[in-house]
Amino acid sequence: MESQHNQPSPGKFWNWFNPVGRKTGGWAFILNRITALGLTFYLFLHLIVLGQLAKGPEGYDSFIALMKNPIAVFGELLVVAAGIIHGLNGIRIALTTFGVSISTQKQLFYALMAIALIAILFFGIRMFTA
Amino acid sequence: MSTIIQNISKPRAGESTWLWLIKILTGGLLVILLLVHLIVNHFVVEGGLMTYANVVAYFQNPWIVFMEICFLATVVSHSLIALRSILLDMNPAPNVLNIINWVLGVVGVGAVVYGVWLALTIASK
Amino acid sequence: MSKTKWNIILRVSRQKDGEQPHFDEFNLEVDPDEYVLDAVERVWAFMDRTVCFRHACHHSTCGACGMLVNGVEKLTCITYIRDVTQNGAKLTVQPLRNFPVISDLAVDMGSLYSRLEIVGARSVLPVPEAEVEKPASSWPKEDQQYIRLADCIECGLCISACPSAATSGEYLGPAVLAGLQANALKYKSLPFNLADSQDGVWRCHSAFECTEVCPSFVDPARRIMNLRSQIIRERLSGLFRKA
Amino acid sequence: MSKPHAIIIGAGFTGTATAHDLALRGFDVTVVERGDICNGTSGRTHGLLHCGGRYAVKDQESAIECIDENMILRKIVPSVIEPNGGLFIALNDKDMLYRESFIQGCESCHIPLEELTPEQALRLEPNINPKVLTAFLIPDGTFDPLRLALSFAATAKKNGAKFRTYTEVKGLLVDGKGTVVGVKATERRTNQPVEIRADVVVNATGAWAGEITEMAGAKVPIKPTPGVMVAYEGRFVQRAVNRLDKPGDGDIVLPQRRMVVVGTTSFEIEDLDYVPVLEDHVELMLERGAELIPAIRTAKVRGKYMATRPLIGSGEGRSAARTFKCYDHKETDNVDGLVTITGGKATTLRAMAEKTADIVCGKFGMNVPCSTKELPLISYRQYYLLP
Repeated sequence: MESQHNQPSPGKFWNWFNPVGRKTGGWAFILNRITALGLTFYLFLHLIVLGQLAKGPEGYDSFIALMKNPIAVFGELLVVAAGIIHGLNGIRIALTTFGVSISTQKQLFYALMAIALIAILFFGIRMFTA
Repeated sequence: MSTIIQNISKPRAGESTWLWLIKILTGGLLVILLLVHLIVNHFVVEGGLMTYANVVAYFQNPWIVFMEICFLATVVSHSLIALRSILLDMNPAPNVLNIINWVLGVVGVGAVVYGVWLALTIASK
Repeated sequence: MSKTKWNIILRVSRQKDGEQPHFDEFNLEVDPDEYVLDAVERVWAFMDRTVCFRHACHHSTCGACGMLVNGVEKLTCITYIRDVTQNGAKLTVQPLRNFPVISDLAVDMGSLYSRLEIVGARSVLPVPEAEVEKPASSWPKEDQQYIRLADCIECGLCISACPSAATSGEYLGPAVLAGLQANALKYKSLPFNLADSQDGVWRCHSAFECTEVCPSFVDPARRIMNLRSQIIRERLSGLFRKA
Repeated sequence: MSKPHAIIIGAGFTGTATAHDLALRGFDVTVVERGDICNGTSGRTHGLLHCGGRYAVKDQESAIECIDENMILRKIVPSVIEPNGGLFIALNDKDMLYRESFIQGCESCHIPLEELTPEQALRLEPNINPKVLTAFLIPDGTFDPLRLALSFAATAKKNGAKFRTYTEVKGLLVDGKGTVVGVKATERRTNQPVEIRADVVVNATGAWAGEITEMAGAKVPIKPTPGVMVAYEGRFVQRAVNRLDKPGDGDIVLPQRRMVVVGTTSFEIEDLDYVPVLEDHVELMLERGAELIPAIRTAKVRGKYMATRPLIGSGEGRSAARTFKCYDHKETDNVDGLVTITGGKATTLRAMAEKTADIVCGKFGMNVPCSTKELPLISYRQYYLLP
């Protein structure tokens, strides 16, 4: 019984999400991909919603009114948070790709996430108090 | 030499250097554009574009229209290229990959055209 | 070395030819300064001769004994028991991920070896070219003549830890790209095309888990990033060459 | 008649080299191994591509075998060898007493050596003990044990040999006349019994040779003698460093990848299948290693391991002859169809295979010359590419 020598075990698409035993970098990758999927979904949602503008004031203004409740604002805060986290982590990936701070990529990630947290708090407070 | 060399020796039309460079450049650009977008649209502009009138007034300035379209093109290309590299993890066969390329291309161009149309219609109101 | 002995429960992943994996537990008296591989070998020797596991050199030069220890990729021959568990606690060993399991803890790394062969990763190379962190030029003149075994021991830990390698078998994988990076990359050669393909460097999504688990100073992440810069430079200069 | 079928028990150095030789000489070969390649003594050997210098005084037969094989291996399998040579260094007057006999021994065994002044030695290897009194440059080297065996196994596979790993031999199949005609084994992947028939069974299980011969009521004078080795992090030297003295404990430090490995000791054991790493031996390695390379004293221990050498015959530990012997049990125990090859050193694996193949071919009246001296081996990775 010769096992198929040259074939790796056929992976599954969702295997990229396997945090067991992973360290900072692995988590950053998972976080990066989840925020990316969320942002892409929101992007197209955002475009469709803005379509109301073409139909005149009623559609758009009623939609904005609908969005005033705290749950919707929280949802938008999640989108903002995802954007900030994904953006800052993207800087880390660009830097490391060009050889900058590869050996300190974990520290860089934590520093960027600290900045992200501050930005999210800033936007959060503004959004909930406006 | 072995089956291995057939299926990975022909570098499939994949995400070559250019796609990656576009992704990383648009990514870098987006970090600035996103912050500008968030701050300008919702905090600087009076009323935070929360009413139809604000939006129309905001879009009268042609520069704003141009900026928003550039932002849209950047974010759509970045996200679709990146979505494509995620789909590559499904290890699509070459013909499936072609379909993916086409679909993403059409969706991307469609979104930008739709955005331009929307921006112009608002600007003309 | 402490003479105190520990009693641990070694949970060994068992899988005989196609059946679903399950765990067998063995109570074992160990010395905390022993290695995980010693514990596994004692289970085979004294408790259950059907346990299959790969091992050869016992001092991190052959790359045969990579396993998941408590879920993390480890080279079990150099992993001290005291670093991965406590007295009276459990220690779980499982086969590496992303490779077909031959039996119990032994996996078939044929795909890794064949790809290393295809990209021409060198098993021995001049001493100045062996280490990534020290550029060749910084080596003293007389060291140029020496040849040594490469840092990469082909143990497969990085392939097991890599999220991209988990999704599909086509991705070359960190060890293979690292092996490729150690050779000077010639534009449009087969290795260059392999690296610059969707199953090459562009499938890497910077999780850095390969460098995290590499027991052998290879730093595959750094090599992949360097390989990317080389490819971008080659492609960009390729433009001007054509123009 | 069709190709005779040979079963080789054991896929260590001797087993894989014999498979390579017999496959070239027109045998169908099946290697049966209870674990994976090199999971016995061969995997855990020190890794010294021996130049024979250590045995040039007391055991010249082994020394000559080593230097000849050393030169052959450098030609046929360079991709697993660090060919950077070695040093014999004297650190005190007692060592110097050994100098004369060492020079004569090497010359009579045609081992090339060149004496260096302490300054020259320290310039070549700055990390050796500065108290070096004299040094000899000799053609030692280092190899990666698993890859050395895999190179032979891959080439054997290319020439048709089949490898059945994780298949443990439990007994020998014997016909009416008491001739061994195959093996009874357990396929460990499925725990199923399996029987493999063959025209000859070669017992290449090294220190475990006695266990196999017992199955046929034959005996081999094997004295398993384990030795402890300790690997330290840090490539302090480019060459193997030997103590200029008669064979003793911890008298060799060799570089391997980014490590140095200090070896070895010698002690008796009963249970072959698991030999603990004795703590006092490890401390002895640290002490002796630090004498040769002081930096070892502060180096981080990378791995502590033990390998059971198959010594032959009556001699006590160190003095037992280190050459190898091949027994055709038809002559020794009137059991036909079983040949045992054991003893010897890692470096002499090709020569051991040649002798075994000669004897096995003799049993079938096939006088096919050995061609493994010149034939380069294919890449060890091919073992995994070939079916």
